Amino acid sequence: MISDIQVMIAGYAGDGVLFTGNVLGKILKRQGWEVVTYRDFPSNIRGEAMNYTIRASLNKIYSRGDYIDVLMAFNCDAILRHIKSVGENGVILCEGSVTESVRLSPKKGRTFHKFPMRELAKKNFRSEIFKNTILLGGLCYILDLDMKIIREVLSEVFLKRKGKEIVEKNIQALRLGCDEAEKIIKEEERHSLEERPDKDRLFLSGDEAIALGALAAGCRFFAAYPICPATEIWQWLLKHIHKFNGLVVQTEDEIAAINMALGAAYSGVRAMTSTSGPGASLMMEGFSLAGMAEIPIVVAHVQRVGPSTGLPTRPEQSDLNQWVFGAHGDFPRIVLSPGTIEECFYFMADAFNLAEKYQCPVILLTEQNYGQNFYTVEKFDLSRVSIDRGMLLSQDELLKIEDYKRYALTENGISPRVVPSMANGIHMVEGNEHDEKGYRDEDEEIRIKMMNKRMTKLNIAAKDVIPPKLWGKEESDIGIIGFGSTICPIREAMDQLEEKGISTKYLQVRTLWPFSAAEVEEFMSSCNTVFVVENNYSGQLSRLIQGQGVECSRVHKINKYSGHTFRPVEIAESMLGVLEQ
Amino acid sequence: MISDIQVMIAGYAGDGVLFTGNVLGKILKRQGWEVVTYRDFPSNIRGEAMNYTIRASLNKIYSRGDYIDVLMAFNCDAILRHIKSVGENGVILCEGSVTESVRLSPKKGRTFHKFPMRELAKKNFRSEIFKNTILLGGLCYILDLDMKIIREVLSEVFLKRKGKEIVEKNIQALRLGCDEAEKIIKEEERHSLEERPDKDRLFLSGDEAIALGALAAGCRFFAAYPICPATEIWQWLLKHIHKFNGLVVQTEDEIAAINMALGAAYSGVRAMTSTSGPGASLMMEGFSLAGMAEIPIVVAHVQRVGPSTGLPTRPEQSDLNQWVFGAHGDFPRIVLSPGTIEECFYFMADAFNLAEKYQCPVILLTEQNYGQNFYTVEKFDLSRVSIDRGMLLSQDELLKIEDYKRYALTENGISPRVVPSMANGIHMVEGNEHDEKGYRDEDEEIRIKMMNKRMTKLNIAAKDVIPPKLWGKEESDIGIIGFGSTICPIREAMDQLEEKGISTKYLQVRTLWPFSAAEVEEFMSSCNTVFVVENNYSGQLSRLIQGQGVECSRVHKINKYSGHTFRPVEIAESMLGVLEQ
Amino acid sequence: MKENSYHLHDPTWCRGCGIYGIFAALKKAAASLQIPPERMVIVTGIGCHGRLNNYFNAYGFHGLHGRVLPVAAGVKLANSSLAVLAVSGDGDAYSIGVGHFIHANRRNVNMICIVVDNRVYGLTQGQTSPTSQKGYVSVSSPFGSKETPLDGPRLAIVSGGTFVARGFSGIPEHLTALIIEGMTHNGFSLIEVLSPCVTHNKINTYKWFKEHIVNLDDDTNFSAKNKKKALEVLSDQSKIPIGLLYHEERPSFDDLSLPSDTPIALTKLDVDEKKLDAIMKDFM
Amino acid sequence: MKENSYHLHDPTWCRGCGIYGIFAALKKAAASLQIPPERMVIVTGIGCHGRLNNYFNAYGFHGLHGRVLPVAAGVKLANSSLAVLAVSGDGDAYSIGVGHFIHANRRNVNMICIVVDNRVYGLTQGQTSPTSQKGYVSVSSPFGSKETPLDGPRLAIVSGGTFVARGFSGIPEHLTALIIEGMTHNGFSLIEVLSPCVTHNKINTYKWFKEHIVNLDDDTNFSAKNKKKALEVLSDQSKIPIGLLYHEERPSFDDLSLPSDTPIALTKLDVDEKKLDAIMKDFM
Ligand SMILES: Cc1ncc(C[n+]2csc(CCOP(=O)(O)OP(=O)(O)O)c2C)c(N)n1
Ligand SMILES: Cc1ncc(C[n+]2csc(CCOP(=O)(O)OP(=O)(O)O)c2C)c(N)n1
Ligand code: SF4
Ligand code: SF4
Ligand SMILES: [Mg+2]
Ligand SMILES: [Mg+2]
Repeated sequence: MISDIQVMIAGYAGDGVLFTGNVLGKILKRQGWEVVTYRDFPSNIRGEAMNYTIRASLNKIYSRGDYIDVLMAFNCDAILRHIKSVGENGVILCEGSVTESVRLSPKKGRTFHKFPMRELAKKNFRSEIFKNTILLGGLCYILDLDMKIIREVLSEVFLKRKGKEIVEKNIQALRLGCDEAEKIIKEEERHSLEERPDKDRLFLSGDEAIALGALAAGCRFFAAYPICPATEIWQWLLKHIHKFNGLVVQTEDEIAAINMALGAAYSGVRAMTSTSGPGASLMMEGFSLAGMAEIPIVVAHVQRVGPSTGLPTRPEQSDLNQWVFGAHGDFPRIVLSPGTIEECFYFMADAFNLAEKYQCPVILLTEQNYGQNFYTVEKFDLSRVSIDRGMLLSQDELLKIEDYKRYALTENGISPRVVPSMANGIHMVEGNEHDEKGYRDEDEEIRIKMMNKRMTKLNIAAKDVIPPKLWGKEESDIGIIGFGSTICPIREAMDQLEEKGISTKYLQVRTLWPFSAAEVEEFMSSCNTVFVVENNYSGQLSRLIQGQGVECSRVHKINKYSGHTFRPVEIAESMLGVLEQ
Repeated sequence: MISDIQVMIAGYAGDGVLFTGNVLGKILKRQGWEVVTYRDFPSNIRGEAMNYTIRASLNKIYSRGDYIDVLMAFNCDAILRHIKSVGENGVILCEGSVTESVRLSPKKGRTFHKFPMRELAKKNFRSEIFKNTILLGGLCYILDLDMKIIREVLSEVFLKRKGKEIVEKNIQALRLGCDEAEKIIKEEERHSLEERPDKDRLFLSGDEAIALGALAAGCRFFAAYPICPATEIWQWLLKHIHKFNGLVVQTEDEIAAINMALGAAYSGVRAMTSTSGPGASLMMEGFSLAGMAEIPIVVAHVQRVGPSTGLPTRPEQSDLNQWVFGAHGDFPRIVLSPGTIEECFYFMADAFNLAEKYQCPVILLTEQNYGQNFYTVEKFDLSRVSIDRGMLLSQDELLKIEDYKRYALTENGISPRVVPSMANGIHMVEGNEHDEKGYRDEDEEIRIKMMNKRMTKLNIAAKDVIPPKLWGKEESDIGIIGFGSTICPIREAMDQLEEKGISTKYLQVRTLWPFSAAEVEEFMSSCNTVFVVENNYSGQLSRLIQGQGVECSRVHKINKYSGHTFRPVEIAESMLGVLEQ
Repeated sequence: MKENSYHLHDPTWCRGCGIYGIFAALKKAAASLQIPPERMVIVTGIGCHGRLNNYFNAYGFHGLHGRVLPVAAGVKLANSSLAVLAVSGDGDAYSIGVGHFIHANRRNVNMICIVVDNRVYGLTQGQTSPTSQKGYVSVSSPFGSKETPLDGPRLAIVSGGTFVARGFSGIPEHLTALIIEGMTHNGFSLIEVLSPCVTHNKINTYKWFKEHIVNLDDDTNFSAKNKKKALEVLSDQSKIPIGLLYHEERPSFDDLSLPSDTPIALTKLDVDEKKLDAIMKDFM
Repeated sequence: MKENSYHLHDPTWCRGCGIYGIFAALKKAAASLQIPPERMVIVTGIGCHGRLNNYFNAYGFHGLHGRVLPVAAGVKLANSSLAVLAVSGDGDAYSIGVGHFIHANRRNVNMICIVVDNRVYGLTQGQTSPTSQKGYVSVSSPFGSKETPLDGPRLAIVSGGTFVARGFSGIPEHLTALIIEGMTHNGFSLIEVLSPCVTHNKINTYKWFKEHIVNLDDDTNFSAKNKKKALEVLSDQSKIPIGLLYHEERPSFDDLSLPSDTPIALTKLDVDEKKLDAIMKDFM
C-alpha cells in the first residue's frame, strides 16, 4: 500500500501548470491525504520553464520530498530537467509532440509514456485548453482517484465562473484522460491511493492563513501595494473584510501603505500592511516612526530572494537583518517568525496583541514557500484566538484621568493610550523627540527618559513573546536551530536521520526580536554539535545568536541560497558529513 | 600664561549666536590657536535657547572641554542654564536687559558683568544687529585679541556681501564693545592669549572636509535632497564643482537622489549622495540595488539623533546597524567611519577607490558634531590623494576582449567594468539575479555562483579597507574601543586619566564593514579591561563586535544618547568607576 | 467653542511669518464650524508648517516629511466621524510628497489639505523648493534655479481633485472662508496658501504676493464649476489667482469604499466565530 | 545600422501583447536615426515593460520599480553624448513613480520616456493600475476601482513637460514617427503608449482602443504648440487623442546646468592640485 506520493507537473509558463496542480492538491486533500505543494515558478510572463510539485502522504509531512513518483511533462525538455529527481519506480508521462524525439531512455525502473494531452484536447474538444483536465484524468487513473471527488472539485472550480456546460466538458475531458491512460499504463505502474476521511481540515497557503489570521485577530484596516509573494494576503482579505466592517486600500506605493496603516492604527483600528524585499526597504522610514511614536502596527513580510529585485517568486530568509537591525535609530520592535501554516494563522493574533500591548511595530516574517504554497492543516481553532488591546483606555477611564499624557513615563515604559475623538485625551503623536504629552522637546533629561521608556518596553516584551519550540528527542546531543519554514525540510531530515539511528532535536526560534537568547543558549549548551540551518547566504540567524554573546564555536552552518528551499536529504547529508568526521 | 580657553555664546535662535561664534572661531584660528567648536542648537525656527562653544588651545585639542571660561549670554536665562558648566574663575557677561533681574549671584571666583550689547547697538547704530560685533568687541578685550586679525576677518565676512560701509560700521561696533568691556572688566579677569603663527592650517567643518575630499577624489556628480546635518556638504560643493566639469542636482527626494547617483555612476562618473536619518531609510532600496548590480556609489551619512525625525540637529551614532545590516538581502557593502576632520577628507578618496575597486556601495558614516562643527587642521596634503578606478576598462582594452561579460565570474569576484558609449561592451546592469552578461537568469547554479562572486569581493576587500588605528600607550592593559567622532572626548579623557597616573589605549575602528574582527580581537586580548564607548543607546558597535564571535565578557559599555557628545570628564569618570571597583 | 478653544500655545514662528495668518484662520474656521477639538485631527509634515500641532488644540500627528496625506487618509478612513486636516508645505507636498498628492486627489478621501506655500524650504534654512520661481537664488541654487515651478492647484485639478482653492495668509478673512468651505466639502479639499517666509525668502514677500494675486471673487465671469475655466486662469503665469478654483460634487472614497456608516474604529472588536467559520469553508 | 542591429533576442511577452509593437517601433526609430547601439542606454522599470532590455541590443539598466526617471537623468547628465531612453509602465511611472514623473517634466533633462500603458499591473498578475478606468474589476478591486484614472500626458503638460505625445502599439508606423520626433527633441519627451495586455486586461483590448482613439493628425484645427488646446483635447473623457499633444522649445536642464560641452564622463579624472589649493584658501 502506497503511503507517500509525489507528483510533479512541469511545463512552460502559460501551460496551466499552476491551475492543474492546485486542483490536484485539492483532490488529494479531499481524499483525506496530507498534502504539501511546492511551486517552482520564475517571475515571468510566458514561455519560461516552471513546475509544480504536489506531495501527498497518509502520515504527517512537512515539505516536498526528495524524489518524484509521477512526472507529468508538457514537453520533453521538462523531462531532461527533472529526470534526476524522478525516483526509482517513477512514471513519466509526456505530451511529447510528434516532431520531438525523446532523447533519453529512462533509467532502470523508471517508465516513460507518451501522453498527447494537447493533441487529444484539440481533436476532441477543438481547444487546447482541455489539456489540463486530460492530464488530471491521466493522474486519476494512475493514482486511482475518486471520481466523485474530482467531479465535485471541478464543479467548484468551474461552475460559478464558467457555467454548467464547461463543467460537463471538463468531466468528459477527465474521462478521456483516464481512458487514454488506461491504454498505456501498466497495472504495476499505478499508485493506488487509499481513501481517508477528510474531516475539519483546510487546504491553504501561508498567505491565506495570514489573511485569515488577521481577520480573526481583528485587523480592520489593510493598506498595501502589490508585490510578489505577499499580494495574495490582501487580495484574499479584500473579498471578506467588509463583512467585518473593515477596509483594504491599494495604495500608490509601499511608503503610502505603511503611513496609511499608521494613520489608521493611530485612529484606534487594528491596522497592517504586507510586503516583500524592495517594498520592505521602502517601509524603513515608517517603521522607525512607528517605534518612536509608539504606534501599534503589524507588517507581514513574505520573504523572496534578494538583494534588490532578486528572484521575486522564490524563497529566501535574507531579510531577518533588515527588520531586526534596519531603519535609523534605536527603537523597540518585535519580529515573529511562524514555522508552520498554523502559526501563520495563530501568530497574527499574537502580532496584534503584542503591537497593542507594547505599542510598537510588530513584524511577521515568513517566506515565499509558505506564502504561496498549499498545505493541509487542521481547521483553525478560533477559541485559541483572543484579543488583548493592552493599555488602550476607554472614554470612561480617560475621563477619570486628571491630566492625560500620551507618553507618560511609567515603570514598564508602557503609557495608557487613547485615540482621537475621545474627550479629555488630546495629545500629539510625534516623530521628533517629545515630552510626556507628545510635544517636541530637546531637553537632555527628557531625551534620556524617553529613550529608556521606549527601550524598557522591549525588555518587558521579551518575557511575553513567543518562546522557541523544541522538536525531536530532548535527550539527543545533536541540535539544530532555525526559524521559519526551514522547519519543513528539517523535520523531514530528522526523520531520515532517525531511520539511520541518529537522534536529533530541533529548536525552532519563533521570535527573532527581542531574541530568545537564554533559551537558545540553554539549548546549545545541551548539545555537542549544533547546526544552524538557514535559507540565506550569510547566516543571519547565526550572527544574531552570536551577537547575543552566545558561545558559538560548536556551530556548523548549513546555508542554501539558490532560490530554493532545502530538500530534506540535503540537510541530512550535510549533517552526516559533519557527524561522521 | 593661558594655554586653553573655552568661550560659550548663548542666546535664543535668531540672536546671531552661530554667526558670532563662527567669526570668533576664525579669529582664534588666525591667532594661531587650535580651535574646536561645538554647536548646541535645537531644530527650530525662532525663540528657542541655543548656545555655541568655542574652545581654543595652544596644544592639540579634540573636543569641547569640560568647563567654560567665558560665557557671553544674550539673556539671563542662559546663565541659569549654563552656570554649572562655568569654571571656577569664569567670567560671565550678560545682556541683562534692565527689566530683568539677575536672580543668581555667581559662585566663588566666578564674576558677573552686565554687558548691554543690544542697548549699545540700538543707541549707537540704531540697529540691534550690531550687538554681535559689540559682543565680539567685548571678547576682544577679555582675550586681548589682535585687532588687525579681527579687522581682516570682518572684512572677509562683510566686504563681498555687504560692502565697505558695513565693514567700517562693524569695526566701529567692535571698538565700542572693546571700550565698554574695558570699563567693566578687571585686569585679573582677562585671559590674554598668546599669538602663534598660523601657517598652512584650515578651519573647517566635517561636512566641508567631506565636500573638499569628494572634489579631490574626483566626485563629479552629486545628487541630494536637503536634510540636517548633511546639506552643507553639497551646498558647499555646489559653489565649486563646476570648475571641475561636475554637477550637483537637488532632487525631489532621497530616493531620486540615490537613483540618480546610481545612473551617473553607471555612466562612469564618480557619483555620490549625502543624507541623514530618515533620508537614509529611504535610500535602502537603492542601496540594495547598488549591491546587486555592482554599481560603485558613495553615500555620506552624517548621523543625527534617531529614531524617526528624532533630534535633527544633534549628534548620535545610532545608524551603524542600518548601513551594516539594513536593506533587504545579502550583498557586499563597505562602511567607513572617519574619526577626525582630516579623515573626513582623506577617507573620501578611499571611499571612491574602494567603491570602484570592489564595485559596491561605500558609506562614509560620520556624525553631526563633525558635520557642523569647525576644527583647525593642517592643510590637506593633496599628494596623499590618489585615484584608483579599479577594473574599469578603457575602450582599447575592451576592444581586445572577445565576448565581454559585465558580470564575468572571476576568482576574486571582481569583473572588468565598462560604461555605456563604449563599443563592444554592450551589457545590462540588472537588479534581478542575472547571468554573466547581466541578463535575468533564475537558474540555481547561476544564482549560487553570482552570490558567491558578489560576496567574495567583500572578503578580498576586507584585507584592503582602512584598518583600526591605535592611540595611547600600547603596553597599557586598559583598552577603549570606539568609532567616529567619539575619539575627541575619548582622547581628552585619556589625557585626564594619564594625569591621574592611569595609562590607557584606544582602538579607533575606522571600517565598520567588513569588520576588522582580527584587529579588534587582538586588541581586546591585550587588555584586562575594555570599554566600548558609543554615542547611542543600544551599543551597536559592541553588538557588532560580539556578532563576529569576539569574546566580550570583559567589555564595559559606556553609552550616551542624550543628544549630546560626551564631555571628556564623563568618559574618564565612568572608566574610573569601573577601574576602582 | 470659541476661537481660543483651539489656541494651545503662542506660536514661535519667526515674527511676521505667514503661518501666523493660517493659524488664525484655522482657529476661526474651526470655531465657526463648532468642531469640538477632540474630534479634530491635524496631521502635519516636517517643516516650519509642521509646528502647527504644537500650538493648535486638537489631536495631532507629526509624522514624516512628505507623508501627511497617506497618514491623514488612514486616520479618516479608520474613523470617518473625525474632521481630518492635513497641513503640509511646498517641499513636503510638492517635492518629496507629490506622488501622494496626485493620488490623494484621485482617491478623494473626505478630508482637507492645507499646503503652506512659502516657496522655499523654511526649516532646513532656505533651499529652493518646487514652487520657487525659475532663476531663484538660494543656498541650494546659488546660480539660480533651473526648473519650471510647479503649480499645486493645477496639478490637483488634472489629478481629479474635487475641491481646489488657493488663499493668501495676508488676507485671513478670505482664507478663513475658504477653509470653512473646504471643510464642509465631501471629498478631498486642497487649499494652497501663499505664505511669506520672512526669514529665507526675500523675493516672495507680502508685498510681492499682493502685487501678483488676483481674487477670483472679483471676476464675475469665473465659475468654480468649470474645469476648463479653472485651468485657464491658472495658465496665466503673470498672475496668481486666489479663491475657489474648482469644485465638483463626486462621491468621496469614503462613500464608495467604507462598508457601513459606523466608523471602523467604533465597531466592537471580537472574534466572530460564526462568520469566520463560514469563511473557512472555502478552504475545505 | 539596420533594424535588426537592435534585435538581441526574440521577446517572450505573451503572444499578442502590445509591447511587441513598441519593441518594433523602437528598433525602427533607432535605425532611422542611425544611433549606434553602444551609444544608446535603455533604463527600464519593473514590470512586463521592464523586459525590453533583454531583447533590445543597447546598453541596459533594469533598476527599481518606479525609479527609471532619476536613473535615466543620472545616466544622461553624466554623459550627455548618450541617447537615453527610459521605458516605464503605468504602474511604474504613474503609481509608485509619479513623483519622479512630475519632477522629470519640470526638470526637462534631454531624454525620452516611454510609458507602456496597459492600464493594469501586468507582471504582478493583473491588479488595478492608476490608468485603469473607474469601476475596473480585477484581483485587487473585485468590487470595482473607486479612483479617478490618471491621465499621464495631461499631468506632464501641467508639470512643465516640453514634449508630450501619445501613441498606440496597434499603429506602429505612427508610433515610430512619434518616437523619432521625441528622440530629436531637446528636452524631456514623454510618449505614452496605449498597449493592450492580452492576458490580464479584458477591457482595454485592441478593439476597445481602436474604438476610443482619435488621431490628432486628422484634426486640422489642432496645433501642438498650443497648451490650452492640448489640455482641451485631453479633457474629453470619451475619446483618447493620440499623436503629438504638446511641444515647446525651452532650454533643457542639460543646457542650463552642465558646466561644459564635454560630457562629465569623458573628462579626465585627476587630482588638480592647483585648483584645489586655490579653493582650500577659503578655509584659511
Ligand atoms: C526624509 C526626509 N528628508 C529630508 C528631511 C529634512 N527636511 C525637514 S523639513 C524639510 C523641508 C521643509 O520645506 P517645506 O515642506 O516647504 O516646509 P517649510 O519649512 O517651508 O514650512 C526637509 C527637507 C526630513 N525631515 N526627512
Ligand atoms: C518597490 C516595489 N514594489 C512592488 C514591486 C512589485 N511589482 C513588480 S512589477 C509591478 C507593477 C507592474 O505594473 P506596470 O508598471 O504597469 O508594468 P507592466 O507589468 O504592466 O508592464 C509591481 C507592483 C516591486 N518590484 N518593487
Ligand atoms: S523660517 Fe520662514 S517659514 Fe519658517 S517660521 Fe521663519 S518665516 Fe516662517
Ligand atoms: S502579462 Fe500582459 S503586459 Fe505582460 S507580457 Fe503578457 S500580455 Fe503583455
Ligand atoms: Mg516651504
Ligand atoms: Mg502596466
